[in-house]
Formats: sequence, C-alpha cells, structure tokens
Amino acid sequence: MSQFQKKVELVRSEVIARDVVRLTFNAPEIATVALPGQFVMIQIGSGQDPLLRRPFSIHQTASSEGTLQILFKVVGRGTELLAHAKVGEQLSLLGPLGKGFVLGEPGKACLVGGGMGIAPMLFLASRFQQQSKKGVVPKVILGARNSEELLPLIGDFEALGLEVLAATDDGSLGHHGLVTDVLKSINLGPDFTVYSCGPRPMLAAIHHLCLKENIRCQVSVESLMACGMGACLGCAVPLKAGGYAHACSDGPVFEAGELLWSL
Amino acid sequence: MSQFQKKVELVRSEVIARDVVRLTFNAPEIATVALPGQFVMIQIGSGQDPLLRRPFSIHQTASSEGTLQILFKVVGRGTELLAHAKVGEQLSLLGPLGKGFVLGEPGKACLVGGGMGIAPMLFLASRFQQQSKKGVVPKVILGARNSEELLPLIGDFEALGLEVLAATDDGSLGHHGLVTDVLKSINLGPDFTVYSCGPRPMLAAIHHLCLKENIRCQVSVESLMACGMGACLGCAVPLKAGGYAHACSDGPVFEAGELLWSL
Amino acid sequence: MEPVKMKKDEVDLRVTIGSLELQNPVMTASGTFGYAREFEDFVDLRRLGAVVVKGISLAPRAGNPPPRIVETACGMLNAIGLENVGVDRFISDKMPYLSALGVPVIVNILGDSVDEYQQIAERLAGVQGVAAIEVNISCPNVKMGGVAFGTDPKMAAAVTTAVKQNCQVPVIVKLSPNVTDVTVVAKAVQEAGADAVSLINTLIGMAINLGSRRPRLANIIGGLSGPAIKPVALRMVYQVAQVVTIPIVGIGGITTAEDAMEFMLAGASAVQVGTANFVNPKASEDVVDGIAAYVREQQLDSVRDLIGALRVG
Amino acid sequence: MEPVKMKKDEVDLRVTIGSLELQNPVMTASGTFGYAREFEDFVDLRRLGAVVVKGISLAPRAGNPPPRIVETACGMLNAIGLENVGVDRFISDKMPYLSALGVPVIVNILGDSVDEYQQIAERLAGVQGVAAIEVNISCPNVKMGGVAFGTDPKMAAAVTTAVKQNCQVPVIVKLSPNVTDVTVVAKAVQEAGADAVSLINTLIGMAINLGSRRPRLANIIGGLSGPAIKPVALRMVYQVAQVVTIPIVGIGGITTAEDAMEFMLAGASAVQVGTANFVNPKASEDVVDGIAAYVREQQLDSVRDLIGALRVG
Ligand SMILES: Cc1cc2nc3c(=O)[nH]c(=O)nc-3n(C[C@H](O)[C@H](O)[C@H](O)COP(=O)(O)OP(=O)(O)OC[C@H]3O[C@@H](n4cnc5c(N)ncnc54)[C@H](O)[C@@H]3O)c2cc1C
Ligand SMILES: Cc1cc2nc3c(=O)[nH]c(=O)nc-3n(C[C@H](O)[C@H](O)[C@H](O)COP(=O)(O)OP(=O)(O)OC[C@H]3O[C@@H](n4cnc5c(N)ncnc54)[C@H](O)[C@@H]3O)c2cc1C
Ligand SMILES: Cc1cc2nc3c(=O)[nH]c(=O)nc-3n(C[C@H](O)[C@H](O)[C@H](O)COP(=O)(O)O)c2cc1C
Ligand SMILES: Cc1cc2nc3c(=O)[nH]c(=O)nc-3n(C[C@H](O)[C@H](O)[C@H](O)COP(=O)(O)O)c2cc1C
Ligand code: FES
Ligand code: FES
Repeated sequence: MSQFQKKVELVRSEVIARDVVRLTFNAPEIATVALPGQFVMIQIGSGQDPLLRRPFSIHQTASSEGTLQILFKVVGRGTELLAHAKVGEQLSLLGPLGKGFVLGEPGKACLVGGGMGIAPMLFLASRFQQQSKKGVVPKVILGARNSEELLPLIGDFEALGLEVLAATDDGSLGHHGLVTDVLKSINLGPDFTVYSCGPRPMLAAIHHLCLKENIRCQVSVESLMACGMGACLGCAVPLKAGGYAHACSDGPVFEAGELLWSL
Repeated sequence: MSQFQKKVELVRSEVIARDVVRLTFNAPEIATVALPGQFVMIQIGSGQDPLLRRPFSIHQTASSEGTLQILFKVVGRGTELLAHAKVGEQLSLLGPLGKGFVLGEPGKACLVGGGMGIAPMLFLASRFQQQSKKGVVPKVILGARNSEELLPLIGDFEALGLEVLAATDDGSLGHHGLVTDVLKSINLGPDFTVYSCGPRPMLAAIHHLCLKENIRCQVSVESLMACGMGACLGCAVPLKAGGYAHACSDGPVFEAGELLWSL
Repeated sequence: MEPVKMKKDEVDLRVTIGSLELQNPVMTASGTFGYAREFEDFVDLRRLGAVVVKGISLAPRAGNPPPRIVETACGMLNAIGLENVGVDRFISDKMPYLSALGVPVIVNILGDSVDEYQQIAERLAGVQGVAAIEVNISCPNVKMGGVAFGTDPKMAAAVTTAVKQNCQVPVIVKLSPNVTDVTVVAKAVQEAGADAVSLINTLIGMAINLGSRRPRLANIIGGLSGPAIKPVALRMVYQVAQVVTIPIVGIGGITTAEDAMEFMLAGASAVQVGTANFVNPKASEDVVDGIAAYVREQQLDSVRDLIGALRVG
Repeated sequence: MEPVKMKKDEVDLRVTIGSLELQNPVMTASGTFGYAREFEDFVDLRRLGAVVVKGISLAPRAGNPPPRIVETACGMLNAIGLENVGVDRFISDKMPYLSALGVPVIVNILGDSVDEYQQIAERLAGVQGVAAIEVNISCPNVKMGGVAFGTDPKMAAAVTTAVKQNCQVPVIVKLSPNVTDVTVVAKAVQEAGADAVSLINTLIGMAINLGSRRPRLANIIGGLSGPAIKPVALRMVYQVAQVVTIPIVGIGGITTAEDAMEFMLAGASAVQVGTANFVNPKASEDVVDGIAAYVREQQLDSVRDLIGALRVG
C-alpha cells in the first residue's frame, strides 16, 4: 500500500504573498512515503460542484510531525475555496501520486523553480540537503514576478543552508529577467542535472538550453487531471517519439528530452 | 419596491434543540416590511450545488434592530449546510415573499403550530400582541415531538406574555397527543379564527375540525419551490374548486376551505 | 444591421433576430420569468434585450399535479405541464403591462396540433407589443400519437409553416435537444421559413425517491434545466451554427455573462437566461451588465464581434 | 436465479446478467477504472460485482491530443479518443492480473466497422477470465460516414449480431443517450441477440474558453459524465425497462448507494460507477457497502427486490 485517500486536518494556513497560500495538513501516512516531485489531489468543498479534485505538488513534508504542505496560487474557483479553508477543517487528500524526481548527486544538481513551480523544489532541496555529504549542496535558482512573491520562499531554502539565485520579472529582487538567464550565466558542467518546475514556456527554454549544453534535465509538467492515478487517461502529454504519456502516472516528472516541446 | 434580494450578515446562530437551529440575520430592508406568514428564500453555499434557494418562514423580526430570524430543522443537505453557516458570513436572502396571515382581532385568534410550523407563529403572535388592547391576547397551541424541542420555543411566546398550551408526541410536556386534541378541548366560539402551520396531516385535521365547528381557518402550507415569486409555477397547491394555486405567491397562507385536502 | 452612431462611452450591444432589433442579446427564457412583472422589484426590465413569456396555449391549462419540480445536481427537473392562462387572457390581462415596458415581448406558444399553433398565431397577429413569436415544438403531438413535434423534422416544419403564414412578426422556432441530430430539425425549420431558431429546451430526465420508491415528480418525467445542461446546449448551438444561416438564440444553463458570451462564440446571436432567474432574480440584468463590461474592457467594436468567433483548429 | 442458502447475517446481493452471476450489482464503468490495478490501493477489488475495463480496439490507439478533459457544472467532459493498448496487448499484459482477481471481468470493446467489432470478439473468445463483453456502440462508423453505430438501430443490431456470433460469454450492448428514442435501439439490439443492455454512455457536450475563444477540448466536443447527467440516465433506464425483457445495467452519475438503488428501482439489474471513481477512488466499494447496509436495514430478502420496484400511479 503506497497510496492513500485520507480525510486529514488542516493545521495551518499561511498567506505567503498576495493570492499565494501555503497549507499544512496533518497527513502522516502520505507524508511518510512521499517523494519530491510527487503530488496530492485535494477534494474541494462538500458538494458536487466543483466536482473534481485539484492536484498540488507536495511542497514540504515533516515526517517526524506527520505534516505535509502545499503551496499554491489562487487562479480559479477551486483554489479560491481552498484558500478560505479554515484551520481545523478536514479535507480529503489522495496521494502521494505520480513519479517524482530521480535524485542524483547533490553537488551535481541544479534546481530551477519558476512561479508556483517553486512548490516542489523546496521538498526536493531538503531531500538533497539530507543526502549531501560534507556540505555539498545543490544550486538553486528561483524566479517569480516580484520580490513580494519570492522573498518569503527564499527564506525556506536559506533555512536549509542553501543559497538562492533569484530572478524577478520586475527586477525587484535578484536578476531582472528570466531564470534561464541565470541558468545560462552559472555555467554548469555536463555532469550536472537540472531539476525544473514552472510554466511551460520556462520549461521549454530550460530544456533547449540543457540540450545545447548537453546537460540532463528533469521537468515536472502540469496537465488537466481528473483521477490523478492513471485511470482516466485525461492527462495526456505528447511524447517526442509519438503518442502520449500520462502526467499523473508516468510523470509529472519527465526527462525533458522525452517530451514533445513544439506543440 | 417591496421585495429585496440582499446579501446579509448572519449575526447569530443558536442550536435550539437537536437538529433545530435559529439564525438571526441583519436584514433591515426585509425585516422592516415583512408580515407574519411571509417567507424568505436563502441561497445555500457558493457553488451551483445545491442550486436552488431554500424557503423559510420568517420566525421573528426586530424592525428596530433590523434583524430577521428563521427557525428550521435539519432535514437534508441544504439545511445541513445552513446549520453550519458561521456568524459573520454573508448570505443572500430574497424576500419578503408570499402573502401572510390576514390578522383579525387578537382576542378572537387561536394560533396552532406543529413542529417547524411553530416558526411563523412567533412572528404572528408578536404582531397580535402589539395590536392587542387591554391585554386581550390570542390563544396559542404548540405541538412537537418532545419537550426538548418545544420548551425553548415556548419561552419565546411566554416572553410576549402569551400562555402556551403544549402537546407532545411522547407526553414529555403538556398534552400527550396531538394539537388537534387540545384545540378540540378548548372550545373556541364561532367568531374565532384559527391560524395554523405545520405538517399537512395536522393542517388537514385542523381544517376538518374548524369546518365542523364553523370556525374560520387560515393555514400556511409547504411546497417544493424554485423561484418563490410566482414565476416558475412549480409550487402548485390543488384547489377545492379545481386547478391550482401557487404556494409562493397566492400563499403560503390560504383559507383552509379553498384548498383540496383529500389528495 | 447597419450600426448607427453610438453615444460616447456607450458600448454597442445591439443584435438582430430576423427583422427584430434588440438593444442587447439578453432575453429571459420562457417559463422562467413568468410574465415579467414578477421580476419588476429585482430587474430594470427596460434594460433587457427582450422578454420571452411563459408558453401560451389556445385554451387555459391547469398544468400537472404537484410535485412539479425537483432539484438535481447543478440542475432541476420541472413538469409544470404547461400551466398558462390561455391566449385570450394572456392578451387581455398580461399584454398591457408587457407592451408598456418598451422592450420587445416574445410570446412563446405551444399546441397539441398544427391547427392549434396556427390558431394561437392568428390570435396574436397584430396584438400591440408582440415583437416575435417563439414556437415551442417540444410538446407532444396528440394527433400523431404523442410524439413531440420537435423530434420529427417534418412535423417541426409543418408547425413552422403554419405559424409563419399567420404571423407578421419574426418566428423563432425553439428546438428540442432530445433528438439524435439537432441539425436536421434546425435545417427543416429554416427551410419552412423560420426567422431564427432558439435552443435548447430541456433534456428529458427523471428523479426517484428511494424512501417512497416513487418518482419525485407526479408526472414521472420532467425537463432538466440549469448549469448541468450547459455543455449539451453549447454543443448543439455550435452544431446548428455550422448548418443554418438564420440567427440562433442560445439557451441552457446560462448564469453569468461569461456563459452567455460562450454561447455567442459558439454561434448564437442572442441568449436566454432561464433557471438562473430562480436563484438570482437579477440574473438577466447582471448578464447584460457583464457583457457590456466585457465589450468595453476588450474594446470590441460591438458585441456582434463575438457571434460565431470561436477559434477552432 | 435460484438463490442458494446464504450465510447467517449475510445479505443477498446477487444479481444475474444473462448467464453471468454477480455477487452484487456494482460494476465499474469502462474508462473510469483503468484496468482495475490502478485502484488496488483503494478498493478491495474482490468485493466488486464486476470490473469493466477501458474500451479495447483491435489495434492500439494513441487517443486525442490534450486538453482531453474539462470540468463542467457537476460533471466533466472527456475526449480521450479511445486511447488503449489494443486487444492483443490487453490480453497479454492486462488480463493475467485481472483474471487472477476472481471477479468477473467485462471487456468493453469498440470499433470503426462491424468487421472490427467482430474481430475483437474473436480474439477475446476463450480468453481466461473474460466473463462478458460490453459493446460500446457510441463510436463513429467510419465506413458509413462517421455516424455512430449507437444512433442507428440497424447498425446497432448488426454490431450486436456480429459480436454475438463470435462470443460464448454474455454480450452487453452499451447504448448511447444521444438519440431521439433510446427504446428503439434497445429493442433492436435485444432482437439481435444482446444478453443485456447497459446505459447510458456520455452525452455529447462542449465547453468554451472565453479568454482564448477556443474550445476547451482539443477535440472540440466530448462526452459529458457525472452527477449532472444522472436524471437523463435514470429516465432512459426507466424507459428501456418498459420495453425490453433482457437485464439492464444502469450507468450515469452514480456516486452513492442511494443513486445505485434508484437506478435499480427504475429497472436496472446492476449498475456501473463511473466518474465518481475519480473523486473517490473507493466509490465502487462504498456503493457495495451502502447497498448491503440498506438491504439489511430494510430487511429485504434480496437486493433483487429493488429491480423495477418503482411505484408509479
Ligand atoms: C501535478 C500537478 C501539480 C500541481 N502543483 C501545483 C502547485 O504546487 N501549486 C499551484 O499553485 N498549482 C499547482 N498545480 C496547478 C493547480 O492544480 C491548478 O492551479 C488548480 O487545479 C486550479 O484549480 P481552480 O479550481 O482554482 O482553477 P479552475 O477554475 O479550474 O481553472 C483556472 C485556471 O487554471 C487552469 N487549471 C485548472 N486545473 C489545472 C490543472 N490541473 N493543471 C494546470 N492548470 C489547471 C485552468 O485551465 C484555468 O486556466 C499543479 C497541477 C498539476 C497537474
Ligand atoms: C413557504 C415555506 C416555508 C418554510 N418554512 C420553514 C421553516 O420555517 N422551518 C423549516 O424548518 N422548514 C421550513 N420549510 C421547509 C424547508 O424549506 C425545507 O425543509 C428545506 O428546503 C429542505 O432543504 P434541504 O436541502 O435540507 O432538504 P432536501 O435535501 O432538499 O430535502 C430533504 C427533504 O425535505 C423536503 N423538502 C425539500 N424542500 C422542501 C420545501 N421547499 N418544502 C417542503 N419540503 C421540502 C424534501 O422533499 C425531502 O424530503 C418551509 C417551506 C416552505 C415552502
Ligand atoms: C420551470 C420551467 C418552465 C419552463 N416552461 C417553458 C415553456 O413554457 N415553454 C418553453 O418553450 N420552455 C420552457 N422552459 C424551458 C426554458 O425556457 C429553457 O429552454 C430551459 O430551461 C433551458 O434553459 P436554462 O437551463 O437556462 O433554464 C421552462 C423551463 C423551466 C425550468
Ligand atoms: C474519462 C472517461 C473515459 C471513458 N471511456 C469509455 C470507454 O472507453 N468505453 C465506454 O463504453 N465508455 C467510456 N466512458 C463512459 C463511461 O463508462 C460511462 O458510461 C459514463 O461516464 C457515464 O457514467 P458516469 O456519469 O458515472 O461517469 C468513459 C467515461 C469517462 C469519464
Ligand atoms: S489524471 Fe487520470 S490518467 Fe492522469
Ligand atoms: S416557487 Fe416558483 S411559482 Fe412558486
């Protein structure tokens, strides 16, 4: 048994920035077995509208406390309702779902998160940090629209002892521009792996950069999902070799080179 | 303008007995113009499920404070959700709707409420009490399953200076049996009017009793409703003369003799 | 329509349905807005594109016994049984108020036979304020064994022709969704002279009470409406838009301006707000406001830019 | 079915579909339960009445480009495009796990021509563990201009005959709701030898993104499922129950045991849980539990007492 459907208690709700919320659940079963890059599906509301669960990357776990966090942006009705969930409420979580990142050597890892793509990166960073020997830690590049959105999250990475290279659209923090600019500037060696999550155009740019520099690249992609467990075949992701993979069960993390990027 | 659709604040929520809840709204527009026997329709939840508003008799108003109360029993999904509405929440109320009771002389009135049919009786009683001269007040008969349900409500009538004759199914308070037994026992004169609300079998029994004793009888009836304002024609109530009236706009209060009782 | 000059800051929401010009594309759906007066406390009725009244038959009808309605998931079933005051009392009692409103009044009509449709159309001919007739062909044809007119293209065409011959105002034929191919009926009524089609009427549905083991409607079956049916309605509007040249009025689960504009993208020139009126009696006016705001924000020349503007492929 | 003695305290939930005996009336709907294994962490699969697997075609199919699904009011649209591994890989890769489960496995099949249906049935003949075949006739008949088999009684009958001739196990024909009169197709497939009918498949629907002015599905149209369609499904099951003598499997928006039993009252001998599996992966087992609890509480001799037990009039 590695996947669970559980009613779990919301134990903390934090507004991180405007329209960005972090929820902490007491979900020991899921938290204990979860891997970075995996996700949960959360049932919203009590009625049949909205009908489907909403998928969220696992942002962080504290196995000792049995807690699990998600970090999300309010973009529609489901996330709006979730943002207003009250501490103490019981929500139904399904997870952990999907295949996560394949972790290589911490010293040869570069994590790139953009926008809400930062969510799974914290969990990934903390696993790397746990595995790292002699203080060799991965590089971390985070991008967002502005410092307001980015600053609170950078703190979490720094708390792990990781240095963060920042990029913002408005230049209010770090590099004024894209995370890809930063990635280009730091010149990773060919034995590095880039682990990335963010909007599709960002992932495409990173993929092309890595391709050119012959660097391995894993990306976590999004897709509309109904079941989250490989049953509905709704979450098709076009493959370079033709046909489709399923984001929920074959992914959401893929080797960037396996996917079809020019749609 | 005599009907309003307003987002109003829930200012108090009281559990009166098991599964019986009283909500107080700050709804000055509606409260000011409401008449006893009229009702409001309340939108439940934020989504489209449940879709339709739910109708509730106006239980009491305090025009000076601009508040309006409803009293209801949890019988399904809508009332369940409403019972869990939080103080401070904004709910959409539509009202006042329908035609209320036609008030005669306070001293010649007998109010009979059974179960949640008690809800509109308190509002009616307080209007009678306001109109009464020289302390001549209406008679009040209230029935419920047991004393637990009835006791808290009796207090409200007594606070108006009205004496309540009680009947309970289990005999735990007042007469052990039906409100009709009590009504029969008190021997109203022919110039009395009975004002009644409650389950259909109770109303039918009261109607027949009044018919026999030649007493005028007004009843407030229930029906499934979609619009509450005479537009959908969903709330048909069969008439003695043939055809249908509409509970929401022709009623919910009718002269008992106009309705068809043997369905 | 040749747009005349608009006032500054005003957005152009005008659309046409045949020869009928509407100030905006938002109508109320038949049977969900009574005879409009019921909504006067909630809606500035003069702001609507048109008012479509409850279906009118030749003789008054009492309708079905209760229960007549039941809520379903994101929808409702109704089996009102076409209760109405009949065409004569409609003209004498309801039309004076309606025609004084100054918005186009569209009269929804229904019958059990082609002859009945024709007679109602005759009675309505020349009645002050009647801007168009909407022909509800979802009723059973009692002369032809009770099969609904709307499910047989030939019968649908026959009703259309009969009404059209007795009518100076535009005739909108309201299509039933309970058919294998709605485009066949749409084409048939267009050929028979319909000035426009409106769709969809309700889907036939049923609800059961497990406790009593009885149908929840006295009539056993009823018509499903509300947000639940919107995807089916949108699909049918889109399909019909591919095959007819007459205007389409989109109906089915429209609750917000966004919903309404989606129907326009699919090919509707106008829309009707139905079940939503029960939940929010101001829904129709809210939809007008929402469309106006969108047209302004997006700086469209006219709301007509949306009609059929769906990008496919 | 001749009920054998039950263990004390056990309730009798057994039903039969043709010659197939089920321990209870609860199946999973094709396309909503994968190949069952996906649900093994959530459902005690052996407790189900039967497992119906994702539709299988002769050759593997890649399916439609994304987006393939979209949520609607109390429902969802899907345009998966019948992605599947093909009958050969289904037999070699999926059947071993399925047949080891010890519950009846019903294989849902689909094709573009009568010939294709027939060939799939031939390949499945004699495969260990295949308890029945469910024929999905909602697919377009490519040889006949793309009209769905399920909308034409003659084509539906032809498919039924072809499958039936190549099949030892019961054949369940799955009906499309996108027809004027579902009873006509039901009668046609009964006459052609179907052992049972299942209904309904999805209603055809559409969703539009106002912002992008594009359909929300790459395929433009898709199939509507979920609670939204339950009233339509219940009505069609009831209608079909009035005209056929073969068992009916009820499908459409079933989420709870109450839903399932309403379908049984309407005339279904068994039911399928579909979209609900996505929201609650344990839904199918919960429905079994709920039915058992009801049968016990109401002290019914058997769940079969519910079949067609609706009180009308
Ligand atoms: C594996 C996975 C992990 C995710 N992790 C996160 C996360 O950690 N933080 C976060 O903020 N978001 C995450 N998302 C996206 C998140 O699921 C959507 O933002 C959410 O479902 C939107 O729900 P809604 O009801 O608010 O929006 P809706 O009202 O349903 O839609 C609003 C907008 O969001 C888009 N959207 C809806 N559902 C999805 C979806 N499943 N995937 C992508 N876009 C969608 C719609 O197309 C629409 O444009 C993830 C998605 C996937 C597939
Ligand atoms: C004019 C009027 C005034 C009312 N006043 C009160 C009141 O003061 N206090 C109170 O407790 N209840 C009152 N009711 C009944 C109340 O509206 C219903 O109990 C409520 O709508 C049930 O909603 P639900 O979602 O909880 O139940 P559902 O889940 O919708 O249904 C549960 C049960 O309640 C029945 N029911 C549902 N809607 C109605 C309805 N509109 N009328 C009657 N029965 C219904 C159903 O048939 C079902 O058996 C009134 C009804 C009307 C028409
Ligand atoms: C209570 C009710 C009564 C209706 N009566 C009529 C009618 O008399 N004539 C008609 O053509 N359509 C009638 N309809 C159908 C509506 O006009 C509309 O086509 C349908 O409800 C779908 O739209 P909606 O989902 O917005 O409600 C009625 C619908 C409802 C809910
Ligand atoms: C994602 C998805 C895929 C489906 N695939 C199939 C299929 O392959 N074959 C089939 O006959 N029905 C298929 N269906 C239809 C379902 O089996 C069922 O008939 C329909 O969804 C209605 O039931 P529901 O409302 O409980 O989901 C599919 C439905 C969904 C939602
Ligand atoms: S979301 Fe259902 S298969 Fe991926
Ligand atoms: S509830 Fe709509 S007319 Fe009475």
